[in-house]
Amino acid sequence: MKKILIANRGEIAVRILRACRDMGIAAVAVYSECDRTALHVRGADEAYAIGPNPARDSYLRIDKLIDVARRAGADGVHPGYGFLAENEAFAAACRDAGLTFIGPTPEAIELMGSKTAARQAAIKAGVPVVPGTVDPLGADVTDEVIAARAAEIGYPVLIKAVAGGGGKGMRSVADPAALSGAIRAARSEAGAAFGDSAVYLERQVVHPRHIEVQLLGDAHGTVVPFVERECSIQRRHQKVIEETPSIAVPMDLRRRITSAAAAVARSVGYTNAGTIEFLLDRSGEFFFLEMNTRLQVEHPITELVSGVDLVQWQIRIARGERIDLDPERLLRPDGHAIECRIYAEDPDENFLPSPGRIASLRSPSGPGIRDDSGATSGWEVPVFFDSMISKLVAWGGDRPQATARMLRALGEYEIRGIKTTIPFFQWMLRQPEFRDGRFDTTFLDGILAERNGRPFLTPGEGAEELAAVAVAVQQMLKPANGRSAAPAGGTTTSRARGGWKQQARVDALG
Amino acid sequence: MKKILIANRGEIAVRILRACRDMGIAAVAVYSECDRTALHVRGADEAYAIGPNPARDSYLRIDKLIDVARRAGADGVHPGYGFLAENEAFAAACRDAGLTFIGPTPEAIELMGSKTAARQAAIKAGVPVVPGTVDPLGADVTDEVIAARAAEIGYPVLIKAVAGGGGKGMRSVADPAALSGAIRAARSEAGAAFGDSAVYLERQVVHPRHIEVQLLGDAHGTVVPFVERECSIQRRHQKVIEETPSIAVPMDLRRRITSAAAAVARSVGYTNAGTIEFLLDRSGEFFFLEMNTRLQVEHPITELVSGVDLVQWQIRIARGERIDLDPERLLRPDGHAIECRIYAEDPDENFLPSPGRIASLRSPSGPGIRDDSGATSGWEVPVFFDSMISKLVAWGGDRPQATARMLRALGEYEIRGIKTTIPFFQWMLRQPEFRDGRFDTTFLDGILAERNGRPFLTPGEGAEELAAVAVAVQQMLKPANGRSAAPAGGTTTSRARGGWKQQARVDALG
Amino acid sequence: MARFEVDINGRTRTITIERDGAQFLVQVDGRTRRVDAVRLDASTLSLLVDAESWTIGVTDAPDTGEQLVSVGGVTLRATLNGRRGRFGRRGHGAPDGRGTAGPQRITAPMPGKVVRVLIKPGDAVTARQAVIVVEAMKMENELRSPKDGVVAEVRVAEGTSVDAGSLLAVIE
Amino acid sequence: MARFEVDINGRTRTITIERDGAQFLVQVDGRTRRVDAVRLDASTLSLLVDAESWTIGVTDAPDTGEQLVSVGGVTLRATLNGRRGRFGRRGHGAPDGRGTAGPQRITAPMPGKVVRVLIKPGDAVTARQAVIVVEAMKMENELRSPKDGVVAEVRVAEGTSVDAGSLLAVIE
Repeated sequence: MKKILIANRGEIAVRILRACRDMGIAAVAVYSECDRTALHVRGADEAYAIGPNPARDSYLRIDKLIDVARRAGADGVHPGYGFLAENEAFAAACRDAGLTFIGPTPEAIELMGSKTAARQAAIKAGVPVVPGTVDPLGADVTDEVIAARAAEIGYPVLIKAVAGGGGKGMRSVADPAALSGAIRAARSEAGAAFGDSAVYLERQVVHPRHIEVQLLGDAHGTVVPFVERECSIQRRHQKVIEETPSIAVPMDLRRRITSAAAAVARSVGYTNAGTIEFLLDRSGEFFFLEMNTRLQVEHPITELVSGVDLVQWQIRIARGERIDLDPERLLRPDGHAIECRIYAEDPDENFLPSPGRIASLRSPSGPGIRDDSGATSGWEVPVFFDSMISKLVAWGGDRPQATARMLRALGEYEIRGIKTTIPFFQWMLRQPEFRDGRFDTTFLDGILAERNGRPFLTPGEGAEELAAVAVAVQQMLKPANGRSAAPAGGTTTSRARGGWKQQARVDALG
Repeated sequence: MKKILIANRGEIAVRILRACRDMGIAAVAVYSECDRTALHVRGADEAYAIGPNPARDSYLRIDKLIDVARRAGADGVHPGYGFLAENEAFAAACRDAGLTFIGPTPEAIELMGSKTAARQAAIKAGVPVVPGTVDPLGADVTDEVIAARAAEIGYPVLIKAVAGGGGKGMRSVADPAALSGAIRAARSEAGAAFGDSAVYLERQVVHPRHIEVQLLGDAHGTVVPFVERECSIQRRHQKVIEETPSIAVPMDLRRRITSAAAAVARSVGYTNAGTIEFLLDRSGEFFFLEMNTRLQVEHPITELVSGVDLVQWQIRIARGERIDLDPERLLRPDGHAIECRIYAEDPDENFLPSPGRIASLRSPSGPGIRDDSGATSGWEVPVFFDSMISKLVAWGGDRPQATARMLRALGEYEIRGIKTTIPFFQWMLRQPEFRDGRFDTTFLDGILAERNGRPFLTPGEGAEELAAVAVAVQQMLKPANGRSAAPAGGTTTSRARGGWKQQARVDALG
Repeated sequence: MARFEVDINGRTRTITIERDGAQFLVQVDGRTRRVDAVRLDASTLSLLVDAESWTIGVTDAPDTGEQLVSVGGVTLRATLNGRRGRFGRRGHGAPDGRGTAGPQRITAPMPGKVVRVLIKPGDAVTARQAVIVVEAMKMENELRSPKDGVVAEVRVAEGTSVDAGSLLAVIE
Repeated sequence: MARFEVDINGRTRTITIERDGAQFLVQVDGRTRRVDAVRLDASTLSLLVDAESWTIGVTDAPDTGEQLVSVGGVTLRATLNGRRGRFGRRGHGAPDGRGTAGPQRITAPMPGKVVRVLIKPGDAVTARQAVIVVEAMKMENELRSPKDGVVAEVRVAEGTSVDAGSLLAVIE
């Protein structure tokens, strides 16, 4: 493979670009209008416009992507995550055009993309699944039939989109009376998001942890699982913090759950990178949830504790190489890694997206820190896509060290001009529940409901006083006031300090 | 330890700051006038001015530093590297002031700081040393006496400052007739740099590799060595690229050389972080060169292959903790790491320093990349200090992968407004000698002499054409021309591409 | 000597600033602090306040006369010398219920599609109650009432596409 | 349609630019390229040249009328439409011997101390020969002759402290 078309945008396009560079492979970017100056366009060898901003007119246009691949002379296509990453028609279109699709076969995407078929595959592989409907509930299935099924399965019940992912088209129903409305809402969301309004039902595991197993499979029959990832900190079914290993998974459970994951993948002849998601209940029982037939947002934490470059392996597998990783090593994490998804959202306004121009940006670095970002100073976060702008990842010898480094990196991160979720993470990582690992997938939504919009970081008296001083001093220093914009550094001689900073810092965390 | 004074500036002050944050320890910065807005001042909890810009009036003023530590209520002092890091009077002054000096004892600094005493310590520990003078040659020793000693030792001979380091006060003499002049130059340089003009002689090992062993020692008698570092790529005795492990050190040699290093350290009861430097000749014989009784610039590469945070361990050791690292693990590198020292220098102008304002800066990131920088957009590289602005470090599963990632990161690094050594590294890392590991400490100076100022990256026809187009287009887009500064992204439809970019890129490497 | 009045969170502080060489002596709430201040760029200050190091962002709020001050992860809204803009606070803002006297406009913070309208004119609403849901940037975003009050107007229907800044509803 | 003459490394290229919608058709050396250009900031351009993506820095040279163009790690000096500054090239520059007609001034690139003067008036020197050593930024820095020539003037002695831009010597 000499030239890869990256059929994506933002931070994941940059991530793939880097893997291409690291392998000496040329990278071709595509962009919709608003992404002309995005990092993935600036960093690519070549870049092609593919249309207006709505994804359906650009990043979801299979015809345009195949056409660009042909014009650019690309021989491989990496779909990233989201957009067409789990679209079997796209994988098939690549194959038909003589392009190597860097991912599983269209057949595997189709099979595991159907939540119900995936459940059947898991059952066949001897892996426990959550009790639920075996077949999809198409648009023609009546509410009465569904209600009967739900009653069999038992409440609380989850409605999920067959073609779904990322919480789209998902609803939890505790009260049978709410079932019909929830089905309708789930179907409409699923239809809009995936073009398929079929849903299925599943018993809702109470207070589950979301544990997932990354794996790689090659075309020669080898499947290797990696140390589990813990992704229980979710807001409305969207992961916001991931870590590996899980504090809740001892070695014997790790062996069982990774073996189960590999068994599912092997049973369907799975190739390339994929992730099997499980629910882990409080008794230590786990249930197959679904498979993501693509690279995950949270793949870097696995890279940091394994030393394996997953994107490079995706490419190597796609070009036919054999996996020669030591399976035993992959189950022994080197230290601990945590990821925070930095979104352009205002955590104190109910996580409302905060698109707009980034006035200035300084990323954290130093020991144990990796920032996979798609943003730069001066760049405008567009309103047309997901608001994630960066994956901030911290590695440490153990969990407390990784947490400490993440907090340090969050403090170093300077993003001006838009709101981000950084203050939320600064709050969250200091919570005793996080420190102790006492959380499940309902944890964050519970907190948010309880806080009801109360800001995470409340300025205290110290911070207010400091802000007031800053506003006044800024006024003094403004060049318009005819004063020097940057007075020469002088000698600080005062000995009287009142611990103002400490107070403001502590207040800010109140 | 609750609050640490960082008696340094630039990237190493930022590095120490990060370790303090990661450990929940407050950090106090000091600054000379030009460093008021430097990153280490902005990131510290507190910052104190300590005087005018010349180091002797600020960062070398023991009295001012101790005074700041007292005023700030610091209980520990980290000296970083350079400045007072290997000054036993400073370590003693800290001790006398009741401050914990984060480094070895004043006695160990004094002993190993004397190159001749250090040689004697090595000999006593049974470690081979390069033949040379046993005692320092003070200012009163005549040229005739020195010439006689040199003749005994054998040419080529090296003149080195007893108090030296970093190539300062060092001269190589192949011709006996040049000895007197070289002694004079070395003494004057050493006197100016260290306030001590005593020198000593050493036989110059022909085509040696510079191999060094990082170690940690605690106050309880434990000394642990780490995998060797290879630092043979030097310009005028200054390291510019370091890597670990060394391509020239097989496991049995590693065991011998690390044991030798630990033996020297143990023989002097060494505590805290230190590095023993060796020369390795072509036959695989190694000779003790000197010990650096401080943190080294290149410590991050050891951190990346060992997972150990050396600065945190310095602090832990200083507060009396026991080293509980597995010595066997420390000798088994996890992958490979390379460091490039990014200097504000123009490699195409004989590495002339290039101080000034950084118009804009974007640091590389992504898998395997760590950038320990002291610079920011808008900051001015001062003329008063060393011109190193960042240590760029790349990790990979093996040496080719680490090299590939380093090249990628160098390409991502955008620093405008000043010249840097980035283009030089882009050239160097592509040389067959580097790829194959065929180099020794004379390699780079040899290349530089041979190139005689010839630029490393020569623009080819493609690059010239592109630059011409850019100048013209810039003129078209200038707002003064009454045109839009940022035309909306349009559709690229041209199919005719001539591989211009590839050509320009290849040309650029000619 | 200069004198400023700065309102933050409903409290007015009087600040006097005196130059002392390259530094400032700043008096606030009866205490005097020695401040070394440098502008890092148009919207960023580096302050050493009695040696404590702070990097502080000061920018104009997009739609009010206020200034947004970022201090260690927290952003505060400050008004200098009583200068206020022509518009009130952002409609979707102010969940703390402060500074929300008079009718409050709820506007679309970004282009999107109204997927749910949870209120109708005349409804009583409480502060932070979700009133309209707009789908944008791949998420459903609940816009909340800025205060306790009554719905005066609803300007959109479910399914409507809206631009950034479009008026969606007014709470009185 | 606009026409520019750009000198780089002694060669003049004529460039014509025509707008084509949001893009440019650029003719240079007889070939036409389709260029999509966006200014990222005052000194940085993003160009897509027949789809090839380039980020290019264009800044004014500090002491000449030239422009410095950074292309993939290489910096070139370009002159637009024959516009040149009042001063010649930097004295310590131009080791390639191009553009070095007439007397060349060797100036201190930064403040420092002259530690060695290796020439005297009347000496013949060759291009890239070290002529003066200035200690600055903890290093001894050799300043080299920009061309083959004869030393016309030496303005400093060993041990002198010099400011940035100080004239050190002239080579004719």
